[in-house]
Amino acid sequence: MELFIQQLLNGLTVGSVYSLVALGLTLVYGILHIPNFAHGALYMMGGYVTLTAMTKLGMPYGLAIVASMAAVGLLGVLMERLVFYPLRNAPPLHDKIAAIGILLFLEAFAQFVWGADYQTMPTPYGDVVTVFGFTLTIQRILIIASAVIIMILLYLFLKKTFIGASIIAMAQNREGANLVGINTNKVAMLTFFLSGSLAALAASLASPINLVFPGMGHLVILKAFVIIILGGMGSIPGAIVGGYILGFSESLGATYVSNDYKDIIAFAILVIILTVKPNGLFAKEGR
Amino acid sequence: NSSTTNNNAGGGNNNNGGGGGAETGTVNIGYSGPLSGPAAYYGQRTLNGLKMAAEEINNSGGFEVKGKKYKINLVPLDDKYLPNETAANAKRLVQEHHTPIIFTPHSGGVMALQVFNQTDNFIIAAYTSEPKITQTGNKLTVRIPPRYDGYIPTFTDYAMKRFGKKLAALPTATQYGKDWTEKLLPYWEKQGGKVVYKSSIDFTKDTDFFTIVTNALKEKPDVLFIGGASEPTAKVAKQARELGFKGGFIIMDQAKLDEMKRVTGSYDMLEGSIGVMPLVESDEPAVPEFVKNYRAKFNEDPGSEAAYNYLALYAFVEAMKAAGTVDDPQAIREHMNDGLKNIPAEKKVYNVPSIGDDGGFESEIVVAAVENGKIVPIELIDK
Amino acid sequence: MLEVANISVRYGSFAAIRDVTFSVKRGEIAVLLGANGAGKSTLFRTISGLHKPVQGEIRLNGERIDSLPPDRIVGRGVVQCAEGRKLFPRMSVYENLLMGAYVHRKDKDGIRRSLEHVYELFPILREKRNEPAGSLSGGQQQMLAIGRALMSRPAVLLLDEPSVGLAPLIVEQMFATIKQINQEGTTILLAEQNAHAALSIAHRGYVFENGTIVASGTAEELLANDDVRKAYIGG
Amino acid sequence: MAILEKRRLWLAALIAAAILFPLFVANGYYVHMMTISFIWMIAVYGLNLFAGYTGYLSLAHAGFFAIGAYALGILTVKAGWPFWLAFAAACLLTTLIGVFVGLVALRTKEHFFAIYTLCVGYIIYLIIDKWDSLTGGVRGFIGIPAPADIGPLSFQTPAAQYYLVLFFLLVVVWIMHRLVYSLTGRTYIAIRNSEELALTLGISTMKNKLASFVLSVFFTSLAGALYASFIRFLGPDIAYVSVMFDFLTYLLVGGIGTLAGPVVGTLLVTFLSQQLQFLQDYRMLIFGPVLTLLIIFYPHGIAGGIIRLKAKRGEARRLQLEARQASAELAAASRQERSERYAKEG
Amino acid sequence: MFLRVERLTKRFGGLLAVNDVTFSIEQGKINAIIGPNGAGKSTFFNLISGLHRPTSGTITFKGRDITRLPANERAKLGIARTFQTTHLFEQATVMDNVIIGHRLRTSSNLFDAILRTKRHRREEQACKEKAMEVLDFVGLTDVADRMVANLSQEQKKRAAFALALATDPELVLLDEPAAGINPDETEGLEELIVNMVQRGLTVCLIEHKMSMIMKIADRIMVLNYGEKIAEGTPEEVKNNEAVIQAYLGGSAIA
Ligand SMILES: Nc1ncnc2c1ncn2[C@@H]1O[C@H](COP(=O)(O)OP(=O)(O)OP(=O)(O)O)[C@@H](O)[C@H]1O
Ligand SMILES: Nc1ncnc2c1ncn2[C@@H]1O[C@H](COP(=O)(O)OP(=O)(O)OP(=O)(O)O)[C@@H](O)[C@H]1O
Ligand SMILES: [Mg+2]
Ligand SMILES: [Mg+2]
Repeated sequence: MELFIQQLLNGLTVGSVYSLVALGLTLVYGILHIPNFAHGALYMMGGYVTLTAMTKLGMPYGLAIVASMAAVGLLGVLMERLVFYPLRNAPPLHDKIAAIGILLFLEAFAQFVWGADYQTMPTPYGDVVTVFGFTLTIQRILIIASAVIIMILLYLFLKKTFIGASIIAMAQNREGANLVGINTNKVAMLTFFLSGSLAALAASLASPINLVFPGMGHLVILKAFVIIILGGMGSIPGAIVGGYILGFSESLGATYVSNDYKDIIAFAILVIILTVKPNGLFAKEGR
Repeated sequence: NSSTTNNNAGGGNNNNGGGGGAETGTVNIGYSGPLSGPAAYYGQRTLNGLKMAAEEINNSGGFEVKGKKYKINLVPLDDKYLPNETAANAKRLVQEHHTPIIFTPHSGGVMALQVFNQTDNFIIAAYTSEPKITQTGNKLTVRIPPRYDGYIPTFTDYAMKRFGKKLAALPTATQYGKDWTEKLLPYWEKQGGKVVYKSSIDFTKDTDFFTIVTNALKEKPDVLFIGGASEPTAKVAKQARELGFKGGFIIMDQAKLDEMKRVTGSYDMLEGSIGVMPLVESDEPAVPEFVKNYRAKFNEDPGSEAAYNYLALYAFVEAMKAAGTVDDPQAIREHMNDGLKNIPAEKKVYNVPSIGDDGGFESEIVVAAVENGKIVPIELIDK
Repeated sequence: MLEVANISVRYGSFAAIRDVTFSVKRGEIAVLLGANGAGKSTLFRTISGLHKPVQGEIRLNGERIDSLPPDRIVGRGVVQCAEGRKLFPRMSVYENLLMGAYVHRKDKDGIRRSLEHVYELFPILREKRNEPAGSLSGGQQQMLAIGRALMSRPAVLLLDEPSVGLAPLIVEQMFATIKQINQEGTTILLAEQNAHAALSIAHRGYVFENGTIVASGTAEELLANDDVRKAYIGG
Repeated sequence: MAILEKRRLWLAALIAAAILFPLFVANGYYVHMMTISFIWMIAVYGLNLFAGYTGYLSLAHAGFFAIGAYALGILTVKAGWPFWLAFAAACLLTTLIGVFVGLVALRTKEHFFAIYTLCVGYIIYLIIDKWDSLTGGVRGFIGIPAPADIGPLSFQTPAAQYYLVLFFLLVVVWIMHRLVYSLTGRTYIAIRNSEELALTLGISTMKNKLASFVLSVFFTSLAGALYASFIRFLGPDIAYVSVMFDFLTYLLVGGIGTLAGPVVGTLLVTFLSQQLQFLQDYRMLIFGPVLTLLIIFYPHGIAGGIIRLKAKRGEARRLQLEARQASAELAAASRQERSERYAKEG
Repeated sequence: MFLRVERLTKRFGGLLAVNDVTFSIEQGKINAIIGPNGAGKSTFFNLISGLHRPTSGTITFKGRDITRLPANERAKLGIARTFQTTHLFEQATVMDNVIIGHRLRTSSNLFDAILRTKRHRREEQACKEKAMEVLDFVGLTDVADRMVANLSQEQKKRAAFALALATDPELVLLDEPAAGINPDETEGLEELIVNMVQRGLTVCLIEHKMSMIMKIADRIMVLNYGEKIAEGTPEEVKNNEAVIQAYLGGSAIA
């Protein structure tokens, strides 16, 4: 039982990171209807920018995260302007490949600027705390708490503000959004900004428990894709729930089935769910 | 066969000393490894060792074979860790650059090359510990890294005596890690130890190691066997400590204690670790100079990948001298023992007295442990 | 109020609209008649800024709006209820209406009043306010589309074939509603094929063929015009 | 007719060039690159059939490629089967797996299908990576034999292997050609254009999609088996998404849904990426943007772009013709009118 | 009995889109369905053509229960349809569209295609002939080579007819064929529909243009809120108080 709860906590930590990454991915999917294969690269850039802000500019951790969210958000906007906007009327395959091009570029870029080696991100929250006999570090509590707070804020933003609703509206009918006076260009940029920021936040939170390196995006991106189809592509609650399902299935699968096969288990869950519900858990209704 | 010499090397990029007159020839040395993508870091480190050796040799005026001066021109190509790309690169290196030797730092690439290296006539300088590559009877393969089974008795003995008999194994999920595990665990059990947990961590896929470390620790091991690239290995050690682990670590030789320290902050967290002696702390006389130069050139501490490849290039150059040819791979391979012997003392960052019949370097190994926050050398025991 | 001068629009090499000039006066209902493919929707899209004309000017109260982006044009009070409705299918009816008031998003009171007004015009929308728009029938969606356009309190309302696919009873109501909206002070430009009904509420009409205006006049004049009767009213 | 003749001529010239290539190019590197490109092309044709003509993007094809390759390796090395028997069995086995995957995966649509198959591909990769005892795991699979002799034909030399692969490539192209212009091909295209409509027209979309998917998996497994016997060493990486991305890149750069696309794209991209080798670690710094720009400015790929250009010219010619005809009619009409008037006056 | 639905019900969440409708389509006649927007007319078509599964009730076609049959099987039995928003293969020529329409009457498969068997050649020919025949019937021969996307609205409607006819149907379901078409062109479509019936087809028609319905329909069913509220000849329906209340309104026919 004790082990079970410790593993639930572990699953919660990873699940939080996955959810944050998947949220950004699903937002962009909702608007542009493209799976952004370069999202993992944004995650990676987030890690590096935070690290650089801390080590080179001497910013404290929190400030560095904010700076990184802003910078990577802008990178997302740049991506939208330079690549996805020109491709908005192209067949759906094209943006996928274009995204791959960006991914290759950003990884090479990171290697060029920061080198190919592993780097460590220091955190002021490295202390270990034991709650009811379960071990956590402050960093891990921070991950879980910030993920939950961000999710609530995002939900409120999308549901309760006009600007947020404009993102949803545009996801459903771009021209319709235009006709009620929404500046669709701005919304697209805003969405990419949010998506990039979320990726940067996830990376900045997760890096202290792992490492920063050019290939770090690969750790999360495939799983993020699993999550968003698990949840029903473009669905916000789907991304959150899917993230935690994957986090738990990994930690519990590794514990009670096999560590070596835990990824296969996670993917098998996906296949089973999609076999039963071909449009994901939170599939959208309506015509 | 066409000649491997051509005046004024074509297509190269390491041409120092620019055109030393008509009597200076150039030997092209090929390299194919991961220079982009997730494994690029590893690929570059192996390449760095070669670059440094080549530069040193060229700066000192090249080397002389049968009265003729030669310089080295290193031709590195990226294969993204993919065997078919390695094969294509090798074809290109042989056809367009006439390289008698091609370095490659991964077993997949080596195996893809072994299909045709004897017909196309070039030596594979293999930086991989995969035993199979020297078991196939390929006559033109040279395996550079040391055999890791030499470490096992010493590691086992030390860890078992100091901490206890229960071992949990959490090595990296690469073939190297797996081979290590397959050698270590039986030995551990033979010495009366117990393996309480065994799994592997895939550093390219796992975001967090808490889950697996939790699972390993629930079996209350006295010793953890970990290893892989230094930095993630250090993270595993750190998280084990965070989860309350008080025992010792056996660290697979791929990870270096000094590099791990950079992640953990100090040696305290690694107290009781036994692993390979960090190059920077080694007492081989050639090491300080090498470390100094390497730092100056690449702005980081060298690891064994760089050092072994550095050494290997010197060995090949000496072998060419001994064989009296720069373009006959078979003759060069036959003179490898002479080559190893003739490496100048100030370049011997490791002591490799000989090459086995199968083509594997037979290195001497040095072991160290962390005791009271300091690196101390540990005497080798024989099995 | 709304003036369109010498506008031409192309789709690639195809000239959909050629040198069209007309105007709508404040408080009027003007109707554009024309067969399928005549270019009515294209013209509407151009006024709304969804297409850029290759030549010509569009002016609202004397100010040029043809180079503005669509959202700014809505901001100026030129709002379109487009062909194909362009609703947000997975948002509820209520949310759709709310989005219609996007340009007035700061004015909470105003939004509430507009909403009441729309619900009065189309009671069915109040009934279905929590249903997703995508689940409404064709006619209901049409009402929602008009309702959404009204939410932005337009000065000029462009209605692109609002009667398409509607039941006769509803068509009748729809035209009555349009008239009512107009009487409440909104200038209306209406594209229709149902010429009889349209002209019966309009002040002025333009007949569109193959991308140009071929006839124009007051509603009475057009109704009396034999050619127009034959082509667009039938029987 | 003339156009057809011209195309035939071109095709014949191309095939002749391909056949003569190893005779005139002594450089073993080029022959090697060509052979491996041909193998990629076969795989890309598989992808093209399903993604380009039937409209479903399968991202599991690298996985099928790997299954074909590993099956050949396992059957020859571990089971000791004769090469060609193992070769056929490898393709068959992969195709069979394709049937099962298709049955489940084709319940999903559009992006779901793409990502679903991405996951299937990843599962295949993970299984190859983890199932050490069968596949050799991360260590890789070693010792696959070169194609066995068929009667007097021996495939030991690089040139012979080149011709073998070329032969299979030509067969695949021929099949694709036959298919695309047939009723079956039109049916696939109809499904691509609108599945709902196809369904109400009485077309069993599931059956057709499955057939197309399975044939496409077959092509890809064929490529995989050829790869295994050519490179003769296998690692799990050939099932990884990056290989899938390579296939896609070849297809899109060449032109998706065109017959020439896979050939053009594969040649161009491999050539480009080889040419960028001098950049070493930073070649992706150039290659990535080049790829993205190609997609933005040549959205239909090279082959697709050329076809469109031609179609446009054809359309223009047709319009011209129509205009001329119309004016001729007008002239005729006015002539008649005039003559009528004269008749009246007269 | 040609086509009969019995107690057919379709529920979307809480909404009864079609509620307990029993109705027969008579062979060789023009059967019309009218009703206010949202009455469930299109849903009714979707149920008959197999795009939706009914919540309850049965559908029998020529004595066979087809309630659970997938859409493509129903098309093979002879049920064809058009869509309310014209639905064609936009990126193909008219000819190619219509050829595919006849595909369900052919049986050549992948191998026939690759080997160019006799069967394949025969069927290809048959499809082309069929296509020419129906294009000729709807009057689109001269635009056969045009891309559908470049057609006028009315031509698209005709193309949709052609596509339905190419399947060799016995029953054609037409969902608002005259929507978005001017009066002149509407008359042309009326003629076409009448011609279809004269050639032995059965038509079931949804339309809001009352002039058209009253002119050509043999029988009318009226739906309101998913329920059948009236059924009969145009004359009967026109004077039915419930129908006037629910649908036709005061000045009924334009
Ligand atoms: N996106 C487009 N690309 C190319 N041509 C187009 C496009 N949209 C419309 N057209 C063409 O432009 C012409 C005018 O179309 P438009 O939709 O403006 O006509 P309309 O009068 O609104 O007709 P309808 O009654 O069908 O709504 C038509 O010939 C149409 O085929
Ligand atoms: N897929 C669906 N999901 C949920 N509700 C639906 C769906 N399809 C139709 N409905 C609902 O069913 C009812 C009947 O719709 P239907 O489209 O059949 O009406 P209709 O009679 O064809 O109307 P119209 O004349 O406006 O086209 C409507 O209230 C509609 O909102
Ligand atoms: Mg229109
Ligand atoms: Mg309907």
